[in-house]
Amino acid sequence: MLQIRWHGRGGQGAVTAARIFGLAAALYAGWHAQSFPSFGTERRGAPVTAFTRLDDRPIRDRSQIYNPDYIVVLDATLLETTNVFAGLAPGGIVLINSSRDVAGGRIPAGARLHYLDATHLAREVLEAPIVNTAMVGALAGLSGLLPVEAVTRAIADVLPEGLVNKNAAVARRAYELVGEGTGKPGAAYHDSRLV
Amino acid sequence: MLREEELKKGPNLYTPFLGTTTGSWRLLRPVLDRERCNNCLACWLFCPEGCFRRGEEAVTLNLDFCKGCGICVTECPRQALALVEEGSNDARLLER
Amino acid sequence: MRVYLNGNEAVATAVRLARAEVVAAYPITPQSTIVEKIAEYIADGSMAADYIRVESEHAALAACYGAAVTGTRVFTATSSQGLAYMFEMLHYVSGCRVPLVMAVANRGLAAPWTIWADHQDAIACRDTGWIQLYVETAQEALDTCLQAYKIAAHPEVLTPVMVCLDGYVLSHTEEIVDVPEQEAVDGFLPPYRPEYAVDPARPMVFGIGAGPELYPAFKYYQHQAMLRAQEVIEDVDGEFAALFGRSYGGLVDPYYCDGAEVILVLMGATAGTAREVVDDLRRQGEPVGFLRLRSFRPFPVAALRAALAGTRVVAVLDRDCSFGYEGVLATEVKAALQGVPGAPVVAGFTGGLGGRDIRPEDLAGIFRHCLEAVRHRNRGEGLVVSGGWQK
Amino acid sequence: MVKIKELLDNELVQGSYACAGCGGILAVRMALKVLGPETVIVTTPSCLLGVTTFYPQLAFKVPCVNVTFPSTAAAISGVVAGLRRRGKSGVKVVGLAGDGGTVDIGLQALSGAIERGDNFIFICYDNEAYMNTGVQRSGATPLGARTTTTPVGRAGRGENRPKKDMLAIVAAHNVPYAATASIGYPQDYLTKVQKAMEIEGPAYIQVLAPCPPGWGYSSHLTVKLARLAVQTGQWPLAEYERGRLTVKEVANPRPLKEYLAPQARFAHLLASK
Repeated sequence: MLQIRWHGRGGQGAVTAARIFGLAAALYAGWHAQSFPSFGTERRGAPVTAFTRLDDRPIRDRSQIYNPDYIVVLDATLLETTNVFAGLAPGGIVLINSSRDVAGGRIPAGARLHYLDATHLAREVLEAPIVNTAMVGALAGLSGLLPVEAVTRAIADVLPEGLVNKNAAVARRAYELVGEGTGKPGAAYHDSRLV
Repeated sequence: MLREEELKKGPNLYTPFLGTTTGSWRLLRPVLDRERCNNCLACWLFCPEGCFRRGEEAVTLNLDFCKGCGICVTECPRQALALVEEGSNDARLLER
Repeated sequence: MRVYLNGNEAVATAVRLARAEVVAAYPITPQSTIVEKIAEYIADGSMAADYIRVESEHAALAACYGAAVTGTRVFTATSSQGLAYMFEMLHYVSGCRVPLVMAVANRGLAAPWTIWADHQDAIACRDTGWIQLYVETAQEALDTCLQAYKIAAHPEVLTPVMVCLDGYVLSHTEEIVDVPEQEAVDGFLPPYRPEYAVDPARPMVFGIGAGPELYPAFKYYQHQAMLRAQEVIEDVDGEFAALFGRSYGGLVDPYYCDGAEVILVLMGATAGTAREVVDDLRRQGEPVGFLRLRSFRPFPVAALRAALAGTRVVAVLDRDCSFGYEGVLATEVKAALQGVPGAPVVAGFTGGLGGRDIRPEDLAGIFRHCLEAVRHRNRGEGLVVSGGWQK
Repeated sequence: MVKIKELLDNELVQGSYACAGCGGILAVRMALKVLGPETVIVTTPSCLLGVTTFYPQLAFKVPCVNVTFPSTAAAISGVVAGLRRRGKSGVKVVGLAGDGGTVDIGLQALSGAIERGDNFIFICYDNEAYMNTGVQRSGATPLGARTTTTPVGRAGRGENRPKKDMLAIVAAHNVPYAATASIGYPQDYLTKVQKAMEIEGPAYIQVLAPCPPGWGYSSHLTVKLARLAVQTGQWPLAEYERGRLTVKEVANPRPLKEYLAPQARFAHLLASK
């Protein structure tokens, strides 16, 4: 089983990201999937977590996720207040939306850390700093868990019609930037400013 | 008593269903002097039990549900109604 | 059609497919997204229903009752404090034998304030005369809502049904759900046409008063109907399986109970976690099994006895407590096994209160604790199994 | 204006177990003569429910939906919606509740139903206390009245708060129609019922319905007291329509004593010290 934890702030779309990823995996990539928000009320601006589970057999475990294999951070300022790395499984992967190295020495030993300047990417493509779909695309590419078509189709299922095209585009860009499912860094990895 | 089929469907029953006529509660009974009645319908209107029927020239009175409250007597503007003791042989009964 | 839905969306989908005609509900976490979704369906024209925006849960159930007696299929949903607020109406609706369906996104009761899952809310309504079915997955939530309409309106049942799904753990968790075709649902669930309804041409009183000479008779037949519902729940589940290929065992849902020396009994979504744990322990050669209680009312005494009679220890995990005694389910399982020759020992565990996570290791711990007791007994002492509380 | 002579002669409620001289059942009987047989009644535990729908004495000749005490208006919303879905929107839905079931425990539901704008009539038969349970005070009990929970003694002088202004509360919902009435003025009362029937949306009527045992007077005086309440200025006949409140003027008010004197609940107010 693979477990993903998404960190964001209320209103940034972490819960939607968890859902898009799970839906893409379950409907378009042959996985069994489960996704859920951190249980509770979501207040705008407050730290929020959401979760996705993938497996190649039906997922029956209903307990919370304590040791994620992947951690995705939509808002780097969360690193100042939250231990976003908590419980990361050995050899786990962390993807942070940032244009610079904000983790410093906090990353657990053995973990792999990646950055994507999704805010910049989102401003370019969406003309708004909404990063959740970019981060979904990036995780798909980085992990090699999903083909990009699964992500774009899931975006079409989940988001309102008017938002689909641009979000699919930003997810695709992010997917390409992180290396197209090779698991190896793409060109614009560390500092992903698009020119 | 209700049948099993009725009981099985819950406490929802066709109405009206009257197990008794409440006229048996009455201690006093109204008597109507048809000569005095001008069919103004005050008694018909104000009787809580609907004991009066409208007639051509005067109301008629059915005591099945009459509880003897006396409102009709109080409200009759022509003193065409009076209360007598139930079962008495009050003279007013004879006048009728 | 395979769709990715959470438990609440699955319930709303079922209500749309059931062609509910009147919905009255009041917002409460974690139920609210059920009725939000229904409101959306009505707004976008995919569901032809009246949504009554009531001012309280008490009013929600009163409005549903009013609509139901006119002969319409109705729906409401609530949680926790809202269910508690409905308490008076719960009795009224079941007493009037109104076959309405309500989803309960189970949540603990204040104080202290909580919005997270446990079963205290619905368990506290045990004696309100409602059928209570607890589901394990979003798929089952959808399927059980459809089944519930059929069970409730069965002429020998005429009893309202609560479909209980764990707050958040099911209500807000997304997974694949196979949404049946409308046509197939119409075939399973024909339009609601009760034997009688509000009609000035044939006036009736709904909810007459009854004195001591009559009241017990109505209650007797209400009780009989609830007992009869056991068979109907099983039949409807069977009929559903024949049409849709999915069955939930009707009243109880045993998992590797044959030959088990320790069987865990619980209700709701924790069942999935329990199955994982049983698989694990079985792989390790441990004689453990699991039984999910699907129908809490009517309480399936015969089915429980059949599934549990041969085992040594029954561990019951309650997400509720009858303060001053023990978990309600534990008491009820004990009572069900009373008088059975060689009946297993019942050990009550209370956990998962107010949303406390029940992890696989928690359930494995219960199994190991009980297995240990069984082995201890084998050293020649009487079998005693203590319960526990997840603090 | 309704014509008394043209009212329905048939009785749509008859044979109830109401006390002799009950003002409540009279209020309901009168109203049904205007409402007619295409009516559904929604009512709650109250004297009315107890005396008209308790087996084996079911007195209504129209459908009656009983519900819990706080819920009259909520059940009304359900009945209205259900009838609409069944294509029976011509049927009038009429809530009947006493003052307790209206101004106290039923207030929240009534507020909700009025605010939703459902098409119904709500008739509060106001006998100014909880008569069904033994004459306890309600929010509609008038100042000074003796009830079993506002007794008169060395330290108690009966109800110490004025009657709740329910008409103003209902009017504040911007209701299409609201009125007070008295069974002592049937022409006025029934014309108001007629108006309430014709208006689309919620309509509220609070009708004074004296109670012989609760108020402590002889049963033949029910209508007379309902009239004296108006004539002494104790019960204004008011109407709230299209945002305007009108109150029928009492030309030559009668002395208050005429209203109070026959009623045991006010006896302590008149007793000489």
